[in-house]
Amino acid sequence: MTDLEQFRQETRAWLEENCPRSMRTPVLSAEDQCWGGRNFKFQSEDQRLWLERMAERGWTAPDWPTEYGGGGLSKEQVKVLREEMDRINARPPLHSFGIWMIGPAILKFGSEKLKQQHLPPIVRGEIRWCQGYSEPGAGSDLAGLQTKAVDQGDHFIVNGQKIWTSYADKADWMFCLVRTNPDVKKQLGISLVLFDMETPGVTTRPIKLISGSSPFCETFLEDVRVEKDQVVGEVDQGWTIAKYLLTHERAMIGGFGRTAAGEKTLSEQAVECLGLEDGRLADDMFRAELARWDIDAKAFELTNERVTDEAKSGQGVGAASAMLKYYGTELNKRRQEMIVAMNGFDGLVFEGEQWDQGAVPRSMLRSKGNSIEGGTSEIQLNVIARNILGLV
Amino acid sequence: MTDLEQFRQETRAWLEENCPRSMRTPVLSAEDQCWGGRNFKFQSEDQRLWLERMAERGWTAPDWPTEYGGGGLSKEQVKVLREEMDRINARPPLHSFGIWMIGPAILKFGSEKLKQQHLPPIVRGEIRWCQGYSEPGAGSDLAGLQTKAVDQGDHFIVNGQKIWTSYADKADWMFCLVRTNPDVKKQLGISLVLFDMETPGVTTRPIKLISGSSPFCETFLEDVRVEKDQVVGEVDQGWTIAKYLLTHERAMIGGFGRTAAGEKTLSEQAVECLGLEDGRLADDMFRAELARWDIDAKAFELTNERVTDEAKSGQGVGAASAMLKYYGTELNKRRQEMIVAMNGFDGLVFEGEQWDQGAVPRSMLRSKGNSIEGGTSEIQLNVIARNILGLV
Amino acid sequence: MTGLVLTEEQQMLKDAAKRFLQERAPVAELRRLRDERDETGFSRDTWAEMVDMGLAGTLIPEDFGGTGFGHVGMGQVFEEAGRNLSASPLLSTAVLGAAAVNLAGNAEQKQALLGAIAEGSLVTALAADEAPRHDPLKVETRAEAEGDGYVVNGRKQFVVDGHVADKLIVSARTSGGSSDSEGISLLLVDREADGVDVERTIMMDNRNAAVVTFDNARAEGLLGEEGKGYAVLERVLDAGNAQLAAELLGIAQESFDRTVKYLQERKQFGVTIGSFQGLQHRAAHLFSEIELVKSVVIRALQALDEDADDTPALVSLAKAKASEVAELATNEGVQMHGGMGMTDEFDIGLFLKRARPVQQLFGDYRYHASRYARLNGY
Amino acid sequence: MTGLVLTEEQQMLKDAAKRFLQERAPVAELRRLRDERDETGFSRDTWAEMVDMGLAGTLIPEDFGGTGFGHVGMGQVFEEAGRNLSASPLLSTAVLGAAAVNLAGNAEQKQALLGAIAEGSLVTALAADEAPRHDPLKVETRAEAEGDGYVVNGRKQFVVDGHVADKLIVSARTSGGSSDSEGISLLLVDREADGVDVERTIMMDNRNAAVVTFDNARAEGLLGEEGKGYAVLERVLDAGNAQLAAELLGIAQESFDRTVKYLQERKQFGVTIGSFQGLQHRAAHLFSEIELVKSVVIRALQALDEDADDTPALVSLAKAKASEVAELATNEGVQMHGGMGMTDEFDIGLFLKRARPVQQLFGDYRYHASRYARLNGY
Repeated sequence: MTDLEQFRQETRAWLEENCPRSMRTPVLSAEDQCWGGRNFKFQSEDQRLWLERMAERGWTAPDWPTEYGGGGLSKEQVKVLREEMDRINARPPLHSFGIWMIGPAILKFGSEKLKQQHLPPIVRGEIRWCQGYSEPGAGSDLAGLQTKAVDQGDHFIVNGQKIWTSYADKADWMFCLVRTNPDVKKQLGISLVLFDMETPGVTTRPIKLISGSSPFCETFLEDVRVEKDQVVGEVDQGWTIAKYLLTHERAMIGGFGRTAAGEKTLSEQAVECLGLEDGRLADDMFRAELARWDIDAKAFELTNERVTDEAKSGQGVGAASAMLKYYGTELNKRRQEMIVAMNGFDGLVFEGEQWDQGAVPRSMLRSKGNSIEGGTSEIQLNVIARNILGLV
Repeated sequence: MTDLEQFRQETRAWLEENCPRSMRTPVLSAEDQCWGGRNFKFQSEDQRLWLERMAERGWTAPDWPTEYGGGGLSKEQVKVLREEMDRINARPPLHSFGIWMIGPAILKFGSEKLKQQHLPPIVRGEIRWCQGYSEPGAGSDLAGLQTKAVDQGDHFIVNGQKIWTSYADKADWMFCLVRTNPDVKKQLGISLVLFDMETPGVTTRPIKLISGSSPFCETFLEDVRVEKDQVVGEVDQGWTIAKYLLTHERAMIGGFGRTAAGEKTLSEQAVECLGLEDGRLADDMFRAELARWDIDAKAFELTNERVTDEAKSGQGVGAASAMLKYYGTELNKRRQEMIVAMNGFDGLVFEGEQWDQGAVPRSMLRSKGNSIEGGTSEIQLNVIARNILGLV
Repeated sequence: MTGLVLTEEQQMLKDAAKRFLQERAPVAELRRLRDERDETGFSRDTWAEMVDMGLAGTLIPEDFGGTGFGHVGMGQVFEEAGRNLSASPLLSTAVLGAAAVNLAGNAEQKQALLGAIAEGSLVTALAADEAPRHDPLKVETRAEAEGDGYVVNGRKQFVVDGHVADKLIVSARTSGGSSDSEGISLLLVDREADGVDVERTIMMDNRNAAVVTFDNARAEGLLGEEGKGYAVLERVLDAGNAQLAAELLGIAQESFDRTVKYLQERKQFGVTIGSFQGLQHRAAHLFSEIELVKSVVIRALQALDEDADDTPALVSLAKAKASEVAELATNEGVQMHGGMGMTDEFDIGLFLKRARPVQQLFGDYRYHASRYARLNGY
Repeated sequence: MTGLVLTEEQQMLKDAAKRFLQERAPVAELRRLRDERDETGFSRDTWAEMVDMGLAGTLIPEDFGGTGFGHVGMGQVFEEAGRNLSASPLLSTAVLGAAAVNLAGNAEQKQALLGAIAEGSLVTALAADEAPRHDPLKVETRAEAEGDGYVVNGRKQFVVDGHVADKLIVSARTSGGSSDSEGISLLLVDREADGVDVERTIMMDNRNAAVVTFDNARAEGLLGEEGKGYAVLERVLDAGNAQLAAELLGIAQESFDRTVKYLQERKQFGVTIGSFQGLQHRAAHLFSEIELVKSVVIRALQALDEDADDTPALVSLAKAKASEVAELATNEGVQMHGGMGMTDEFDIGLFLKRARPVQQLFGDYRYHASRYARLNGY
C-alpha cells in the first residue's frame, strides 16, 4: 500500500469516528455555517465539537505548517482529505477569511512574530477576520485609497473610512489597506496593517442590501493606533500583497455559479417547476435558454478543472483568475434569474414561512453583487485585455 | 372628394395604364434593378419604358421641384404615390445614388448652376453617381482624409486614393471629399467636389469581397482637374454636407433588415425548411431563436414608423439615424445567419444552378459588411453615447 | 391607423400624470409604505386624488361616468407610474375590473360597477392564475350552480390587490377539463363572503398580491355567459398586459436615465465613468432597445383602442419586448452603479425589484414570445 | 480520469502537426486550390506526407498498421488544421472511415481496410445525411438483399470527400420506417460501381462535399450487423463531431489571434484601435469563451479514448460550444478588421467561410444543444 493509500484509510476511519452525524448534512442556510470568532454562537454542540476536533489536528488549515497549528499535509494529502470529507458529505468545519485570505498572506509575506501571533488562533477558529480594502467613492479604483496612517515612531495613527467590509460587525480583527506615504505614485505608499476591531476609534455600521440582508459594513477609523509590528511585509509595499489577496478572492467568488453538493441542479429544478412532455421540458423557450446555460456552466466547470490541472502540471495559470471571476459571476446571475422565472409567483414572494422567507428572490438579488464585489466584471475584462491580450 | 383623393385616383389610373406587367413582379436579383447611366444595359424593353414614363413625370424623384425635372409633389402626395405603387407591386423605376444622396445635397447646398446641370439627368437616369468618401488606412476616421485638392485659380488639381466607392466602375460621375486646406483642424478644410469619371487621371479597380461579388472599387486620382464651379457649397465647408449625406446613408442601410415586398418572411422560410409539429416549429431551439428575432424585427419596423411619424408631427428626430443604422444592420446579420442555418447543406453550397449560385451564403457573407459600411456599428454607438446621452 | 405618436390630449394627460405622481407618489412614498409595513399597500388618499383627476375612469365610457380616454391615454399614466414606482389599484380596478365589466357585464352590472369604479367607491381584483407561472387556461377552481347562484371551490394566486378588493372577478370552471378553453366562466365574488380566505403576500417589490382560497364560497353572479369566459378573460389580460408593458417602459426608461446621470457624474481613476467606451457602448445599446420598446408599447395600446384584429399579437410583442428590456435596463442599472447599486439606500435597486413581478404577471418574455410565435403560425 | 492536459506524447504530436501544416498546408495553399479550381480539392502529395507521418493511422490500432495515438492525439492535428485551414481527407477517411470499420467491421474487413487507410491507399466517405439539416435517423435510402449482396437506392448529401473517395460508407434502411433507429444498416459501396452518381458540390469554404445518388447500385457488403447500424453510426458521428469541435477551436483561436494582432497594430484617430475599451471588452469576453472551448474539446476527446458512458453528452457539449464560439470569433474577426475584413484579399474572411460548414456538418449548435438537453433528461 502506498503512503497515500494508507493516509486515505486512516483519514476515512478518523472521519467516520469524529464527524458528528448532523455535520454530514448539506449546508442549507447561513446558520449552518460555522465562522468562529470571539462572539460566535454555535448552532449546536455538534458544530462546536466538529470544529474543535478538526482544529486539533490542524485540518481546518490542512496545508499550513504544523508549527503554526496547521495540518502540515502535502497537496496530495489535502486532496485525499477533501475527497474523504466529500464522500460522507461532511460540512466544512470552519468558514474563515483568516484561512482563505489573510492567513496565506501572512505565511507568504509576514514576519515570524506575526505568524506565531495570528496563525494558530485562525486555525482554531478563535479569531474572525474581516477585510478593509474598499473606500466610499473609490469603487474599482482601489489603489486610489485615502485612509491615512501617520508614522508616530513605534506606531501609526490611522484615520479614514472603509466600506464593503464583509461581516465587519462580527469580526475580531481587520486586515486593512492604508496609505503610509502620500507623496509617491498611488500604487506605491500603501501598507497592509492588522488591528483589533476593539481598538478605540473603530466603529462599524451594517449596510442594508437590496436583498434585505446586511453582510457588509461601513467601518469608520478615527485616530486608531496600530503597532508597527502589525504591518504585513514592508511598509509602503502593501500593494503587492493586496493584489495577491485579490486574486485569491476572485477565484473564490468565481466558484459561486457551481451547484453545491446536495443542491438540485438547475435542470432538475426546471423539470420540477415546468414538467416534461415527451421527455422534453414542457416550455420550449425555457428549454432553449436552459440548454444554453447548462452548456456554458458545464464548460465553465471543466475550465476550472483544466486550469487547476494545468497549474499542477506546471503550466502557467496566467491571469486565469480574472477570466474565471468574470465568467463565473455572470453565469451565476443568469442562473439566479432563471430560478426566479421558473418559480413564477413563488419566486417573487419576499416573506412568509411557506416561501422560505423569500430565499429565491433574495438569492437572485444578492447575486447581482457577484459581478461587483472583488473587482467588477468590467475590471476583470480590463485585466484580461491588458495583461493577457496586450491591448493598451 | 379631397384633392388628395383625386390625386390618388388619377395616380392609380395612370399607373394601371403605364406600368408594364413585368415591372409588377418582385425584384429578385441584382439584374432586376435599374440603375441607369451612360453604360446601363436595360434588362428588357419594359424596364426601359417604365423608367422613361416615370422620369417624364418627374416621379423618379417625386418630391423634387419641377424646374429641375422632379415631380413637385407634396409629402402627402409622395406617400400616396408610394402606396399606389406598392398596391400593384410596382418595381422602383430607378435605383440611384443621385436621387438618394447627392441630389438632395445639391438641392440643399448647391449653386443654381449645379442644380440645373446635374439634377435633370439624375431624374432621367442618364447619369449614374458614385461616392468618394473613404480612403485606404482611414477606416472610421473619415475626417482624417488625405486626398489633396490644390487650388489653381479657376480649378483644383486633385491627387489621392478612394476606397469602398460603390459601383465606381459603373458610375459616370463621382461626388468626392477632398482636402482643400491642410493647415486647419481636420474637420475644417474639407470640400465636396463633383467630377466626371472620364476625366483624365481617374482610374478604378473593383475589390473582390468574401461573398465573391465586387460592388466596391478602389479609385485612383492622379492630377485630376476639377472646375471650381463643381464645388458643392463653400470651399473648405464640405464636412457639414458630408455629415448630412452620411445620415441619409445610414437611414438607407438601416432598412436592410426589412423583408422586401414579395419576399418570404423569415418565419415563413423557417416553416418551409423545418416544418411544423402541432402548429409549432418542429425545432424548438430554432423556434426560440426565431421568436426572439421576429420580436426584435417587428419592434424595429415599428420604430422606423414611429421615427417617421414623429418627424412628420414636428418632434425632433434627434440622432435616431445612428440608432436605426446600428440596430437594423445587426438585425440583418442575425437574420442572414439564421437563413443559412435553417437551409443546412443547401445554405452552404456556393455554386451550381440548383443552389441559385450560392445566393443564400453569399447574401449572408455580404451582410457582414452592413455593420461596417456607412459608419461601423461602433461608430454609431459612439455617436449615440456622445450626442444623445452626453457621455464624454 | 393613427401615426405612432400621441395626440395633443394624450400628451396633456401624460404631463398631468407625471406632475401628479412625481409629487404625490414618488419612490420615497413606496419606501414609506414599505418601511411602515402599511397594511393597505397604497395610499387611499392618493388614490382618491387620482379618482378626482378622472384616472380611474380612463377606460370607462362617458355614459357610465368615465372619461373614455382609452388605452393609449391610460398607458401614459402607467408609464409615469413606472417611472415613480407609484402604488395604486389602477391596474386591478381601473384596467382589469373596468375591462372585464365593460366587455362582459350586462346592462345592470355596467351601470352599477363601472360607475362605482369611476367614482372610486369600488376596488376589484382579478383572480385568474392558479399555477405559479401564468397559464390562464389552467383552471381547476370549480363553480357549481346552486339555486340562483354558484358555489366556488379552489385556490388562486398572484391576485393583485386581492386583500383590499371589494369584489373579486374569478375565473372558474363550470364544465370541461383542466386545460379546455370551453367551460371557463367569470364570476363576481364578494371578498368578505363566507368561505373566501385572502392571504396577503409581500412581494419583492413590496406591492400587493394575494393568495385567495374559496371554500364553498357563494358567487354574487356571472360576468358574461356561462362557460364562455375564456374569450373575455383573454381580452382582459391583453388590456392588462399592454398597461404592464407601459409600466415596464417607464421602469426601464427611469432606470436608464438615472444610470446615465450617474455615469456623467461619478468619477473614478480621475475621470467620469461615462467616459469609458465599454460602458458607453452598453448604454448606447440599451438606449436603442428602449427606443424599440417605446414603439411596441404605443402600437399595442393603439391596437386596443382600435379593437384591431392583431391586438393579441401586438400585445404579446409589447409585453415580451418590454420585459426583456426592463430586465436588461435594471440589471445594467445596478451593475453600473457598482457597490452603491446593491444598497437599499440607493433607489436603483427598487426598480429592479419592481420590474421582476411586472415582467412575470400575466406572462413573462418566454410566455409572450411563444404566444407571439403561435399567433404568427409557428 | 486523466487531468485536462496533454501528455508529453500528445504535445509532441501537436507540435509536429503544427510545423508540418504551417509549412505544407497553410491558408495560401487553400487559396491556390480554390483559385486553380483544383478538381481533387486537396493536395495528394501533402496527404501522402501526412500518411508518412502516421497521421492517417492515428485512430487505428497498431495491430492493423496504425499508431493508436487515439482521439486526443488526432484532436491536436485537427486543431492545427483549423488554424491553417488545411484541406485533406483526414476527417472522411482517418476519422469516419477508420472509426466505422474499427467499430463494426469483421476481422477480414479490418485487416483489409484499416491497413489500407493507415498506408494511404484508401480514401473513404460517409454518406449519412439526406435532409438539408443533419438528422441521422431520417434515412429513406433503401438497401434490399439480392443474392449475396444488397441493392441500394436513394440520395445522400453533404458527403465530405464523396467525389474522390474509393469507397462510400452508406447508411440505408433494410427495414423499418423513416425515423426508426432499428432497421438502419451500414453498407460499403464502391464509388465507381454502376448506379452510383456523384456530384461534387463547391461549398462556401471551397472544401469537398458531394451529392451522391444511388440508382440500383450494388453494395460490396455490410459493415456490421443488418439493421443494427444506427448505434455504430452514432458512435462514428461522435468521433467525427469531436474532431470537428477541435477544428472549430483552431479556427476560433486563429481568428482571435489574428484579430488581436490587428487591434494592436491598426491605428485610427491617432491611436491603436486596441486601445478602445469597447473593443477591449469584447476581445476579453471572446478570450474567455475560447478558454471554455479548450476545456470542452479536450474532455470530449478524452471521453472517446476512455470509451466513457457520458461520451455522447460530452461530444454534444463540445460541438455545441465550439460552434457557438467559432461563429462569434469569426464574426468579431471580420467586424474588427473593418472594411478590410470584408475583402477576399485578407485571410480573416476565409476563417468565417470555413467555420460555417464545420458548424453545420453533423449538427450545429441548435442540434447539439437539444441533444445535450435530451441526454440530460429535459
